[in-house]
Parts: sequence; structure tokens; C-alpha cells
Amino acid sequence: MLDKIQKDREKRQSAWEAVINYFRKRSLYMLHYCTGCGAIELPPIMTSRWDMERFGIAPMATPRQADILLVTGYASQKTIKRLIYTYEQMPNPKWVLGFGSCTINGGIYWDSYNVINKLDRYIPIDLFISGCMPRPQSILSAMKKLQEMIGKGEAKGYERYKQNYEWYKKNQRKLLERETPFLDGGEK
Amino acid sequence: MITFGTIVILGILISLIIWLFFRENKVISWILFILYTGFSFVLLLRLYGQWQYYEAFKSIIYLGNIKIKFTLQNNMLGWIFAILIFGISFFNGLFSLGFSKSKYSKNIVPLWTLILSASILILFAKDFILFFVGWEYLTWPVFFIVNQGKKKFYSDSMYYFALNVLGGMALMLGIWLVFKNTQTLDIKTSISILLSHKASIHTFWLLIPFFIAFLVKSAAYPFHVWAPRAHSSAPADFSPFISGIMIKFGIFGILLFIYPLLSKGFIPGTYHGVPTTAYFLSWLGIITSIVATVLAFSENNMKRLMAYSSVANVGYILTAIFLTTPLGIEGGIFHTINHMIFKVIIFITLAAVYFRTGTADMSKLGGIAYKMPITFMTFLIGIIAAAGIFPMNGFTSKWIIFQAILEKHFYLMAVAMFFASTGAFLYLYRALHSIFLGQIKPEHRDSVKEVPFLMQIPMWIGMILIISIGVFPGLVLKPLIPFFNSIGLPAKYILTSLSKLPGSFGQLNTLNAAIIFGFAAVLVTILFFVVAKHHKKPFMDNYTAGEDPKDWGVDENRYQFAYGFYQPFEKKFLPFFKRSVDMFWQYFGFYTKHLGEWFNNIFKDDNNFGYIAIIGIVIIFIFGGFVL
Amino acid sequence: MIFLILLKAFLITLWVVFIGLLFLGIGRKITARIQKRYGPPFYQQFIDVIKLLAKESIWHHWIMILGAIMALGGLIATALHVPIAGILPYDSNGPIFLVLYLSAIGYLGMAMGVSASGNPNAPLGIGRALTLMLGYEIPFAAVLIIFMGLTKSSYFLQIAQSQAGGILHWNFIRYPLAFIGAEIAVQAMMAEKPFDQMIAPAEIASGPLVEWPGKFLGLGMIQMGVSVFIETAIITNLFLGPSHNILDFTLKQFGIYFIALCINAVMPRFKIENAAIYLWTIPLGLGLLQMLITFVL
Amino acid sequence: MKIKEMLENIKKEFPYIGTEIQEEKQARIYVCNDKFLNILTYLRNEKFEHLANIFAIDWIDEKEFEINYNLWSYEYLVSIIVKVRIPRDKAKIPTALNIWDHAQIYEREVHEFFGIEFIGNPDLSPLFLHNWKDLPPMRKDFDTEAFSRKAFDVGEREGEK
Repeated sequence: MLDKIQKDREKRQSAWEAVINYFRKRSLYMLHYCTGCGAIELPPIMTSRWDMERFGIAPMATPRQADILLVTGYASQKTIKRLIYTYEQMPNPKWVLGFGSCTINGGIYWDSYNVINKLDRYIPIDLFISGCMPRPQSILSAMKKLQEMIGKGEAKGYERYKQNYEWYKKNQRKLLERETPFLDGGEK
Repeated sequence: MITFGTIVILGILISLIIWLFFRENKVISWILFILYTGFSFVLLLRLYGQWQYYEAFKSIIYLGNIKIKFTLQNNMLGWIFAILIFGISFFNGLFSLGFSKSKYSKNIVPLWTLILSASILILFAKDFILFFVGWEYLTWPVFFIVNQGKKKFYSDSMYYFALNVLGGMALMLGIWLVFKNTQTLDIKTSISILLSHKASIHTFWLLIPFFIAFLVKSAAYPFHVWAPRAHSSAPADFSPFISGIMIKFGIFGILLFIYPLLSKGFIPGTYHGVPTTAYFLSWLGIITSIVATVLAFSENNMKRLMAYSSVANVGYILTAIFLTTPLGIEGGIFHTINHMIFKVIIFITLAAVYFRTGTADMSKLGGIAYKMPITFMTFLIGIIAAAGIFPMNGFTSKWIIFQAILEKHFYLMAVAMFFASTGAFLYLYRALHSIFLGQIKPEHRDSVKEVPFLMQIPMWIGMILIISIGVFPGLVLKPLIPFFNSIGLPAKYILTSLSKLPGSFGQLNTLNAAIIFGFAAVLVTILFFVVAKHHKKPFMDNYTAGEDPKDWGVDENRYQFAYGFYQPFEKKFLPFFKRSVDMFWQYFGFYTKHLGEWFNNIFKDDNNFGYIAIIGIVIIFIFGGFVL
Repeated sequence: MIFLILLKAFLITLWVVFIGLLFLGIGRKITARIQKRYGPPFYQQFIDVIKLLAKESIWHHWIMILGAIMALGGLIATALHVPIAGILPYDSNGPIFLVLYLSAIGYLGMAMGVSASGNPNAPLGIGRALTLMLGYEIPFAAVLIIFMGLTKSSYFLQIAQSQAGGILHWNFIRYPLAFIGAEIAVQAMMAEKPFDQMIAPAEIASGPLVEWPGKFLGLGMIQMGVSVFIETAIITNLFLGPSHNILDFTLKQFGIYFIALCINAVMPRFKIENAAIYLWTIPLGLGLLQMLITFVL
Repeated sequence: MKIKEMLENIKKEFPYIGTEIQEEKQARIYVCNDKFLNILTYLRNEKFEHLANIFAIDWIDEKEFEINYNLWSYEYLVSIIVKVRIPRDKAKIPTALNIWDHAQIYEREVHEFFGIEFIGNPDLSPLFLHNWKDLPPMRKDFDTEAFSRKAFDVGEREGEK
């Protein structure tokens, strides 16, 4: 009996979630963290050529109000720190879009001493956009895809971050708070 | 029972006792003070309705052939002032009793009781002699309190002293002129005599000394410079008294002597049914409020800022009173009473902040509200009232003042008053933010806590009073109906119920409006707490454009917006305002001092020129007298 | 009796919030079309508000919550005192001074709430907003006082009814200077361009709203809608004649908002002090000129 | 004044330097470690007031660092690069702080990326890199690929073997 009530409640909650998710996917406030060259692709998406506002996506100035964190391009060791700080300031639910090859595997900077290769080791990324640079169309299609995922309740990056918080913190700490050199050869 | 005599004599006696025996013991002093004010309050309360009551004292002083008789006559206006003064002082005393633990406290009880007994003389005096005695008797103790016997307050308190001595001298001159013209010192009689031969050429000049005396006391425009300085140098728990009560004596004087003369056409000439002189003085009130408002924008000392706010409110009151219409008087008196209440409350909260932090510089404060919530709520309600926003008492009286201005169709005046009224919002928000909100300073994080309950009592009472008068203006206006009847307030302006505000251009049911406001607030509160959850974050976890403040050594001190709050505004307007009056009084003081030094030097020098010159002047005067 | 008043108030509140948010949504669409974009659907603002209300929020101190409640509560109470085609929850007739000073409590609540967040950008934005407020209140007061003087009443309802008898009796035709002055003042009141210094996303990170997440922002959006409603309703009552029904009234309101939007879409932004000075010269000058023409000549 | 004359003048003053004209408005001066401050002082007095930047080159095969001072004259509109070579092992060089105040930040940068010590510069704390513990990254003997693999957990790439 109790089980049944519990199950019913879960079902109801999920129905409630589904309704809310509809509103969430139709209204996304975006904080663009313009680290690299990718920022130049944003104006065409926002202005009259592609106009992302028709999908309910609007730019916002502060992380407190944002739903999406758009990381446009590579993140260096120094920027990743700001990125994590910003991401943690955003209230739930929140999603991260990795933009361009650099966020996937470092792109052309893959063997550089300061460019992060895999961004999703440090913050949970819901969707990557491949390309160097990705064209505005692909960004828009990624947005649509993200909306679809949110609508279905699949985009759960923020919950992944909560569940695997220790793992993410460990990776972040390894990079940012290291005490020994990575390579032999040691101190300068 | 001899009420007034008792209060005056008791005040002097208590002052002496404290000065002789309890100078070091602040607690006993303040308890005596509370007992005295409470006792006097009860005594005065019993006099409501007995408007024929008077106390006469025989004296042996002769002035010419007239034997002076001192009479204290109960009157409605004086009674309402007195009851407020003793009530406010009572609660202020409770606050000060708590405040006396602080190292910033001084034992000002002996002087304060003297001031209170002097106020009785002013408020109930039937003749000018007693009025003048009370007036001077009020001025001097305040000077000693403001000065605090410290050198660093010398120049600030000098502004108070010089201007108020000027006012006192002007008052004496005025009384002499009145006596010369009417051969009587009784206030009421002299007014009627003056009115009976108003065509005389002296009429206007006769009033000028009185204008100066009363405008100085009420810190109106050209004389406003003393107010911010006196407030900032006075002990924190005495500032409420200056703003709440002291400056109202000027308004009382105007109501007592100038208003009856002007409204009966003592000075010929009218403009739209208002005596021309009064019309210009109305504009003086507007100028006072605008100047004080603009000066308050750039003020960093919280007590000075609120002092400017008081000056601005005095401007509204003067405007209303000098309309010389019954509705204007109603608005003026109502605003005087409301201002007494909310400004005392505001200054008490500032004193509470001072009590805990020991600074009056707003840039050194911030975030106090998180540690002193009651004080903050009191201050908030106080400034809402001061800004004249609806559910508080400031709105009700401002409504009547606006109605009074519109009744006379002075539309430009109403627009100008809107400027001052909106400007109040700016500096009050600045005070709210800089003192109470924003980031809390590291040095205040642990040391600051809420004031003890004893000191909260006046705050609670004040909050209740402010809100209840705001919702039920009849609480104040209804008891005053006999007075309004005596000045001829038309029946349509007299309250029919507790919550119906009268007005020339329409009425307002404050209770209904308050219900609607409460309804909306409840609705929003329900909405807020029904929807998604919220959780708390520390203050430094804040939007910093992605930077961790700790990395840059940025602490709460530097993450607070405190300097140059209205800088764009100041840049454009302040040079114009700063130059005008402050500079004038500074130069005035400078040259007066030089003149004094020059005379001083005459006697200091070894040569006998000075003596010869003085003797010469005396001889010239004597012979001149013979010749003329 | 009191329940009837409250029921009426509740229904009017729903209407005000609905129309306010609808206007904001249509406004976004129109702005998009002026900029040759497709634009969001007209009901976008409702979606935004519901999403924000469902979003988790952070707060720093309960004063923030108090401020948010005061802000929206004050503005809703204001809206309930502005006659909507003559409809009011009780027979207040729309007292003008009450509306002016009650809306101030909304702004004070907002200012207090954002200050309590501890972010210096917020008071910076509020400081700008208040400087602007000092600018637009004066010409607006001048215009209001003209009509108060003409009708000898301080009620919106009487001013609206005094224009009965066809479009030629409407105040915006009879007193065009006052209308232009009030329009400019209302543009500033809505913080539309060229008077949007307080928001300035690129300068001070959307100013007062910098630390307002989730439902705070949701309430803020409702508040924005309500304030648009109040401002357009005031202008409609003052200038656009008596309205026969609520639809008529709303269409007139929309007309006012449409003008503001069109100006907003094509304008740059004033500097802070220049905005105040502009408001004290052109609109105030127009208002005073109208006053002179009406009462003296 | 032509650039050739200018260099001849300098050479007259300091016979031990090497000069080379790059272009019409660009020249190089080669100088050994212990004398270069004199040249810099002289050049500054001869209207080369602007120190555009300081940069280093790692000649790993010759076991030398080359420090370059990029100077510009507003008077003659001529750029001169002063090149100083120092041994690579425990590289040290006197600071140019006494000649140009703003050399401080350039030297700090060079120190951070090459590990060259500027004797007399009071503040050589890290400027750009976040919490750097390895060899200075711009040195040729620093293996950036290995570092990247290790620090950023790249592992083996697909199709690399």
C-alpha cells in the first residue's frame, strides 16, 4: 500500500516535472563565457539573421539569472577557475554548452601547456558543439537539441555534478591546487 | 494643583540635585529624568480640555509703571507641543538610560531638565517676558550640550551659538518694538492692539526681528547652517531632541505670534487671497526644503544627513503654515507632530547604531541591519514616513499640505515641493543602504549586536505610532478639533471618521487603502513562499564577474558601494549650492571675528588711543543726546 | 462588504498581472519585428515567469525577501488604486497622490531588497534609477497638477470623466504640450531607452537585478509588468478620454506602450546626469508652458 | 640621421659590440653580458626612450639564452633590438629597472616563462600562470605534449599509434 502511494507520488512528481520542463525548455537564459574566438559567432545568432530569441533564448548578464552557461572556445588553467566559480554561482537547474573543438579535446591547442583538453572533467557538460568554429546553424541546432533534452528530462548535468561532486572537485583540485610538478624534471 | 509651576520648579530642582550629587552616576540621573518626564507627562495630560486654566505668579519687577505679572496660560497648541515634548523625552530617557553604558554617553541630564522646564515657559507664556526668558533659557543649555565641552566641536557648535544668539537678540528687539507700539507685553493683547492700528508704517519692520528669531530656531533657509553641525556634534542621544523638538519651537513661535498677525492682514497686500509677505515666506519654505534636500545628497555623516532632512521637513511645514489658510495650518501642525515622531525615531536608531559601532560616517558602516534587525525595521519605517510614502504618518500630513497648496491654486509651488519630496527618497535610500545594507564590515561582524530591550522600547512605540497615525490620522487630528475650530477650519476639512483624510481636492480613506496594501502584500507573500524553494548563501558569494574576491584581497570593506553615491548629480549641481549660504556665513563669521580682534587690539596696545577713542565716542553720544 | 472588496481586488490583480505580462511579451515581439527579427511568441513572458518561479533561488538575507514582497505588493496596491475603465476595488476614485506615493514603496522595497544582496552593482543601479526618478517625477507632477487644477479634484476618475464627449474633448488634443511632456516622462518611468541607464547590462551587470535569481527575478518581472500597466493606465486616464469598457481601456493602454516601444527600439542611451537635465528642460518646460497657457493666458 | 651613421656612432663609443642593419628603420646590436647596461643607458640618453618589450629566446643547442631589449625612438622613428646572450645554466642577468621603471613587469614575465633571474629586480612573482610547479613552459627542454597528456588527462589519442 505504502509502496503504491510512493510510486503514485513519484509518478505525479514526474508529471509535474514534465510540465515544468516544458516551461524550462521554452525559456532559457544564457550566460556566454567568451573565452576564445567563438564569441564572434554569437552576434549572428542573436541578431536578425538567425534570431535565437524566437526559441525563448535570451542573453543575461549575471550567472544568478542564467540557465545555460555557454563556454565559447578554449579554457586555460586560469579561466577554468573563473568558469567553475561562475558555474557554481548559477542556481539549479542549469546546463552547460561546450562550444567548439577546444572544449571537447583541446582542438588545435591540444598539446599546449595551458589549455584544458577535456572540459567535462571539470564541469558537467550537457552538450558539445563540434567544429572549429561551429557555424551559427550548428549552434542553433545544438540549442534545439538541448531544449529537446530538457523537455525529456535528459539534460541532468547539474545533478551529475551534485552526485559526482567529489570526482569533479578532485579533478579541479588536481589542476588548480597541485603541489608537485606534473613532469619529472621538477622545480624551475 | 499648580501644574506648570511644579514642572518648571521640579525641573530646576532635579537639575540642581543631579548636578550637586549625581554628576558621576549616569544611571540615577537618567532614572530621575525618566521619573520627571513621566510625572510631568501625566500632569499635563490632565489639562486636556481645561483651556481656561492658568497660573499667575506675582513678581516685584516693574517695567516703567507697569508691574509685571507672570502668567502661564494653558492653550491647545502649547498643550499638544508640551505633551509631545514630555512624551518623547520620556522615551528618549529610556533610550538614554541604556545608552549611558556607552563611552560616548555624557551626563546631560541636568541641562536637559532645564531645557524641559524652559519649554514650559515658552509654550504656555502669556506674556513676552516669560516667553523671552524661556527662549534664552532654552538656547543656552543646548549650546553646552552640543559643545560637549570638547574643543573639536568648538567650530560646529559656534554656528549654533552665534545664530541662536542672533535670534535671541532679534527677539528682544522685536519684543521691545512691540512694547513700544502697544504699551503691553501680553501676547494676545498686543496682537489685537497691533491689528487695530495696522496702517502704521512700522508694521513690516516690526515683524522682521520675529521672523529672524523664529526662522533661526527652526533652521529655515538662510539660517539652516547651524542644524547639521549641531546635530553632528551633539551627543548621539540628544540629536533626537534637537530635530524632533528644538527646531519646532520656531514653528510654535510663528503659529503663536506671526500667523495671527499675517492672517488678519497685518501687512497690507494680498496675492490670490494670501498675504503677499506670507506668500513669499511660503516660497522660502520651498527653497529651504529644496536646498536641504540637495545638500543632503552628498552628505557622508549620517546625523548631518538626517539633520538636512529635518531642515527639508521644516521647509514643508513653513510652506504650509505661511499659506495662512486653516487647511494649511492643519497640514503644518499635523506635519510638525508627525515629523516630531518619525524624526525622533530615526535619530534614536542612529544613536543605537552609534552606540554599537561608535561611528557616524556612513562609509565606515554597512550591513548593520543583519545584526540589528529591530533597529533596522524602525529605521526603515521611519524613513518611509520621512519620504512621505503611504502607510506611514508622513504621507498623511504631506497629503494635507499638498491639498492646502492646491486649494490656493499655487501649482508651481506644488511642482517645486514635488522636487523636494522626491529628492528625499534619494538621500534616505542612501542612508538606508550605506548604514544598514550592503556588505557588513569585518570589524562589525562579531562586535555589533541588537541593542538591549530597554533601548528598543522607544523604537517599538515609535513604529506603532508611525503606522497607526498613518492608517488612522484621526488619532492626532480628532483631539485637535477644538484648535482647528478656533482658527476657523471649514467643516468640510474636519475629520468625520478616524481614517478619512480631509482635503480641498478630494478625500482619502486611509484605512481602505491600507487594507488594499495589506491584501496585496499578503498575496505576494503567499506567492513567494508557495513557489520553488530558496536557500541561503553567504554575503561574499556574490556576482564578481567570475573572480573570487579572496584572490584579489578584496574583503567586505572594498565590496561595498559607499563613496560618491550620487556623483553624476553632485557633479552638476553641488558647486552651485555649496557656494551660496555656507560661504556667506563663513565669511560673515570671519569678518565678525576680525572686527572683534580689531577692537580687542585697541585695548591691548600700550598706547592710549583706545581709551581716548572710547571716551571721545561717549562724549559725542552724551552731547549728541543733548543736541537731539 | 470587505470580502467583496477583496474579491474584486483579487480579480483586478489577476487582470493587471495578465495584461502587464502580455504587454511585455507583445513588446518583445514588436521590438524584434522593428529589428527585422522573428521574435519570441507573444506569450513568452508568461513562460519566463513560470520558469523563474519554478527555479531554485538563492538569498543572502531575509531583507531581500522582504524587499521583493514590498516591491511587488506596493505596486499591486498602486495598480488597485488606478481606475481601469472606471473599475476600482472600492470607491477610492483613484487618488493621485496616493498612487504616486504608494508606487514609491514598491521602488523602495526593490531598492532595499537589492541592497541587501550585498552586491555593489545593485546600489549603483539604484542610484542611477533614483537620479532618473528625480528627473521624471517633476515633469510628471507638473502635468498631473495641470489636470488636478482643471478638474479641481485629485482623482484620476474625475480627470478621465471630465473628457467625456468625443475624441475632441480628450486631453491629448486639448493639451498637446502636456501630453508630449508626460509621454517623455513615462518613457523614463518605464526605463525604456533612451532612459535605461539603471539596467545597463554591459556596464553594471543589469544593475539592481544583479543578484536576483529565480523567483526573485520572476517577481521582478511581474513587477515590471505591473508597473508598465500602471504607467500606461495613468496616461490613459489622463489623456485618452473616458473608457466605456475594459477592452477599450486596454487598447488605449497598448497604444501608449506601443509608442514607448517604438522609441525604445531605435534610441541610444543618455548619460546619467544628462538624462535628468534633459527631463528638467524639455518635458518640464512643456509642462510648465502648458500650465502657463492653461491657467494664466 | 641615417641609421648607418647612428650605428657607427654607437660603435665608436662602444667598440666591442656587433651591429647589423635589418631594414631601413630597424637594427640589431649584439653585446656581451657585462656591458649591455652601458649600451642601454647610452641608447636611452640618445633618444631611444621607449622600451617596447623584453623577450627571451632559448638557444638550446648553443646552451644559451638570448635576452632582447626592443627599443624605439620617437625622435628618429627607428627601432633597435639589443641582444644579450647569457649561459643557459642558472641564467642570471642584471635588471634594467634602473633605466626603465616599467622593465619590471617585462622581466617578471620573462622570469616566469624562462626561469631567467634578473638580479636586482625586487618582485619576480608569478604573473600569468596559475600555480605553476613545473619547468618554465617556454623553455625548449619543457615537453609540453607530455605535460598536456599528464596534466589534462589526455591519455593516448585515437589513431596515434
